Amino acid sequence: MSLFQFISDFFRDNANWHGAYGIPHRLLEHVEYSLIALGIAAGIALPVGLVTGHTGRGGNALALVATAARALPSYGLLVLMFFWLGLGLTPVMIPLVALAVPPILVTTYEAMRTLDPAPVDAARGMGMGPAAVLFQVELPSALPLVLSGLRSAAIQVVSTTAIAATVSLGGLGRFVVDGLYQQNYTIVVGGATLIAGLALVTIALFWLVGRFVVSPGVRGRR
Amino acid sequence: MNRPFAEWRGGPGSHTVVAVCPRAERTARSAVRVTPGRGTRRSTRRRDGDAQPRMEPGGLDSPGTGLSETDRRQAVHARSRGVFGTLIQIESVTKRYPDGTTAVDGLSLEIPDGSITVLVGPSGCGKTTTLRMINRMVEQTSGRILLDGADIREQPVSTLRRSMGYVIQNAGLFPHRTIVDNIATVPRMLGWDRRRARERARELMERVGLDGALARRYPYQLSGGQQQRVGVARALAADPPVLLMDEPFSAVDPIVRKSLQAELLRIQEELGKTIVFVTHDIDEAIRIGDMVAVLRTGGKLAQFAPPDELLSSPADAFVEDFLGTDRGIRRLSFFGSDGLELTTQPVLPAGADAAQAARAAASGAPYVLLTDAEGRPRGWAEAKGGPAGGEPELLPTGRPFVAGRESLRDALDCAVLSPTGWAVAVDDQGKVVGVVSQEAIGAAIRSAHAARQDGDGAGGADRADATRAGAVT
Amino acid sequence: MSGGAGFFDIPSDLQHSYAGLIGIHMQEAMIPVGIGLAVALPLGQLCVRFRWLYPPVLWVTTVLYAIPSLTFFVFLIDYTGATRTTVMIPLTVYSLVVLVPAIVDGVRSVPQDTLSAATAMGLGPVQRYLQVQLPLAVPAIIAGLRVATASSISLVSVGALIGNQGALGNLLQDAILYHRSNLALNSVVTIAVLAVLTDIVLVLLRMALTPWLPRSGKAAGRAARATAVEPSTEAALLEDAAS
Amino acid sequence: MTSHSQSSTGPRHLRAAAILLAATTAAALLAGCSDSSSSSDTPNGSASSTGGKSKPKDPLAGAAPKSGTVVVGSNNFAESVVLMDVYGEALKAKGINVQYKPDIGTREITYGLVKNGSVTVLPEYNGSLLSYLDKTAAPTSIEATTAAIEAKLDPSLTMLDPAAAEDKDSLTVNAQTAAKYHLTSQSTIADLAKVGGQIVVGGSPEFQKRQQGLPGLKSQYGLTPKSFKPLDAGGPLTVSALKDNSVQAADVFTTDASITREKFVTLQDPKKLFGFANVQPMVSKAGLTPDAVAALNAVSAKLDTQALLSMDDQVQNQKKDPLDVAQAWLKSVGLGG
Repeated sequence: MSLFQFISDFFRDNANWHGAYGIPHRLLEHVEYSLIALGIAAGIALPVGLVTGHTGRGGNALALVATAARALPSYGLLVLMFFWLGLGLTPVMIPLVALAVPPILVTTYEAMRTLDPAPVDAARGMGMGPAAVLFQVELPSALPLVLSGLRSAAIQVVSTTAIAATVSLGGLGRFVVDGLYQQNYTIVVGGATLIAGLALVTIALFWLVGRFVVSPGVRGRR
Repeated sequence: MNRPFAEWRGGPGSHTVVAVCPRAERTARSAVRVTPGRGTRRSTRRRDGDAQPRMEPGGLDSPGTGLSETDRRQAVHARSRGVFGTLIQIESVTKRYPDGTTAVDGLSLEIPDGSITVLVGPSGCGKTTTLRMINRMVEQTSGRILLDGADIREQPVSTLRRSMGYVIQNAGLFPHRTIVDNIATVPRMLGWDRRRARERARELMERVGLDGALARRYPYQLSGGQQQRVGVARALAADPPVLLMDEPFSAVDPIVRKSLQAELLRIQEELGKTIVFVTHDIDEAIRIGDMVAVLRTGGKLAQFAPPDELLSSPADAFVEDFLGTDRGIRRLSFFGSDGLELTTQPVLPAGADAAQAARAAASGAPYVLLTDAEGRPRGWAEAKGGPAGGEPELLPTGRPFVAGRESLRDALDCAVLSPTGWAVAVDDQGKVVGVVSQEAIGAAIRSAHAARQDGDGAGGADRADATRAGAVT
Repeated sequence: MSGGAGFFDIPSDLQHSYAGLIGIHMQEAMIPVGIGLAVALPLGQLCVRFRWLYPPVLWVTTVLYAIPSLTFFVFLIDYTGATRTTVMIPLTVYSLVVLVPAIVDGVRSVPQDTLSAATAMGLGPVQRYLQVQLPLAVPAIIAGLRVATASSISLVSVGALIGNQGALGNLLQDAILYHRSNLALNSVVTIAVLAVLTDIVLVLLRMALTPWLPRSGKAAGRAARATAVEPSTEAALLEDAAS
Repeated sequence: MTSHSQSSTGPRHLRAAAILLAATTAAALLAGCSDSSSSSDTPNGSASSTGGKSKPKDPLAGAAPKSGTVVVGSNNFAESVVLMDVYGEALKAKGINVQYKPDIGTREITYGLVKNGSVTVLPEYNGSLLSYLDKTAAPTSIEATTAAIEAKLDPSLTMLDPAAAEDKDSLTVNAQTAAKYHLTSQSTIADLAKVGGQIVVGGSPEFQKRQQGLPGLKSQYGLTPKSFKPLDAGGPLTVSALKDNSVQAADVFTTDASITREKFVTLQDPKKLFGFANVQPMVSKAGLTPDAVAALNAVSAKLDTQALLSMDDQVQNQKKDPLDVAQAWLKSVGLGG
């Protein structure tokens, strides 16, 4: 298969493994951008989702936000942000965060909404304060869904971070964009393979995290 | 927990001859105790007094039941709470929601210490709201609630709630915590170290009849009934004086519910908590309540009385309707079978000689009850046939009743189900102590009603009951 | 022609008017969704019929969905060249993986009692599927369609990176080429508006197809919120919505 | 691709393959239908071995055009599009059937497309093209350049007459850098090479690999920059990066209006790394009639650097449509339709 040939050429080329343009460095850049975007998005969406889900208010507004955010093309937003903000990390972060916020927000909200009210009631009746109820009862039960929202966001961010390369940043997208410019299909396919691989690693990572942080009592029920 | 319904009060292995029907005894007590007024406050003493006769002969407290131990514990417990114990006073409390609906309307209740008070009524009667106002899950619009004479709003809400166990319909177990950690929640919140809290949790699992092997399981791995037991254990974990139970058993099937109710009564016997119990099931209310408050839609109190009184003299048509049609029969549960005149004449023990057989046949009863070597009933034989030698054709005896420990209702039930119309009375070992005819039971019912009427001067409804009960007979 | 280019003046090198670009864009976005639906319906029914099939299918869809569109495009260039087909194949796959869980959950959420009643009335398996299961699964299917169309419409623009196959996305290339930020704004806004309009059409379609359901409400909101997530999460959300 | 990458597990692999197969088949069918509706989409007719430098088959190469039409293409920068329009409109004015294929991409891509016949005419820049074909060539005149190109060009291709208009790649530094290292319009790339270790150079991603890029800068001037930042082909990314000093020097087209606007300094290129850069159409021999060749040469005869600058200015600064600009210029020189 020629596609395989390209991929193995890419990974066998020693030059691709060294220096600032090498795979390890690009991979680190990619992970870094993705983590920043995911961190910002989680920082925004988790509290908002928890609060709105907790109070049950703003569900329809969230639905609108989700639809609207889904409708925004990330690449287009990136180009637009480049025009408005120039080069740098910010114009890349805006579309990535816009991409990552809705899944986290929506799943967190839903996770909180679909919680069994009984344990919460019981916890309050035992004299737990609001913070204790949130962190000791609601969050542990909501965790599987919240994590799946985070995973959803992480996968999309990891995939989409590739577009950072179109505005001169690094990351694995660099291979794809450079390869397209240089008419070097080997690099293009190699980079694309790495991105897909990273996305799959992300799935695996979240699965692992789930194994460790989600109580078997909650996991077993699902 | 698998013991039959009526057993927990007496405990297994009791051989007492003083056949005290706990139900009747209990009811009689409540009748006295609950007479509205300040006198009810003294009720704590009743507990201590109660313990006495049971401990004396050591009969009921045969080894293994642990009753003497628990009673001592309970006595200590009572003392630690002061002489008068906890009492919840609800004083003209109203709860109105912003949308204008009134959930509770000017409700006043005195919830006696150390007993089970049941709030019962149709949906929308404000029973749950009332309960939730006691631990301030809901804040009343007006009126006040006193705990031990002090307004509950005087202490921090978390302190208040931690002093009250709270059990709800679906148990509300924390799905992410193991059973033992669920139970240990409040002790941990109170700052107990993990080991002590877990030890306490395991102790409580045993108390509520849960296999210790379940300790490391998660809630989803338990049946509904088991979950509910965990819920009760969790509420009891920090040994709170008050237990609030919001329809705790309504989500489980009738058989499990019955065993949970029995378990609750057994635990209550041991611990003597002040329990406020909400249900929509009047049968449950009557079965477990020392006092029953019937609420009507709109959050108004319809009647507050011991179950016996509720059955005998419903305050109005609403309560009467709510109680249903067979309250006469049901009320019989509150009459002990100890007053029944048992006869041993038609009983023919195994290996009896011809003379005995002849005497039994001549007793006037149409049938003779044959027993085996251990004295257990074998079956009824026709008195007229009377052949001492050959084996006669036997009619089944049906379920016998335990004389003294079971109620007149059980005795009547046995008689009605018996093909001969005679009920067989046995002792706790299943040994026949005598037989009694439907007529004799009917007479006993009538005299019990009369005695009760003399005792508390209850209204004329009693007679109607007696008549109805007689008709069944 | 005036000198300065207006907001809707499309550079001549794109060789289409604004309306033309919209047409191409919708074509590139919706054909994959249509094919996705056509494949997902029988596949979903198979997953309902053979329960063991669903977990692995869900797993595959999650993995497929994790593959970045750019990767997908780039890999396909090897087979289909830098053409519109290359853009539409990944979009078809994405639609498929979004729709399968939606359909499975939708059909599964039809109460067993309803199915038993249908069987008792003498409906055969096919009739039962067409007359009972499918109509009752419409809300879930439409929820899936909403996810699929929204993502499809948005992703077409990435096609601009591989040989100008991005329809409205090509405006982004031209924005860079001619230093015309208005073109980028036009592209983003138009794509977003198209996605929202399509979404509204689908909601209206759901209302028309399911007159027995409340006009708005929890389920609808939940379905809308489910549009922001990947398939297995979507499945989890829909499952919750059904329960 | 899923079917390959997951071939380890049986059933899942099969299912994924089935999904993909179904999708592929269906999409291909529909794509076939949609072809007729769009002129820019061409069927994948020829699978000839083209383009790639050592690959038997290059997937990034395009496909052949419909017969009877002249396909005029352009690279992915604004001036190339204007030139495409200029040459294309001139052909149209002669009644020749023209199809445009704009913004195709970099030379690496467009060369392959002209070679395999899917593009007939492509406005090229002679020096840049030569450098792409022959890294070592250093011609000293326009004629020599054309000759050198023809020597290396694929036999199916030829160059038409070069225009006077010139637009070179250049190494241009921003104002800060010029001030810091005292660089003026008289300075050479060699002057910058002295401080090369502190300089970040920007350019289109292919600048990193092609002779008229980092390799040439190193071999001709000994310039090894601190790092390279991939931008675009003299577009807004490049201008922004120079402006905000995230690169100190970049590949900018000499006709770019931003050079004067932003006070950038273009460095002298005495070794002619960027060589001659006269506009010169590269054409596929088989695709053109003598009439068409004459029409294209007529355009080249009129096209000078001033005209090019003017047209660039209209497109990039005045935001006019390149087609309008091209038509207006053709009319002004009497070649319009």
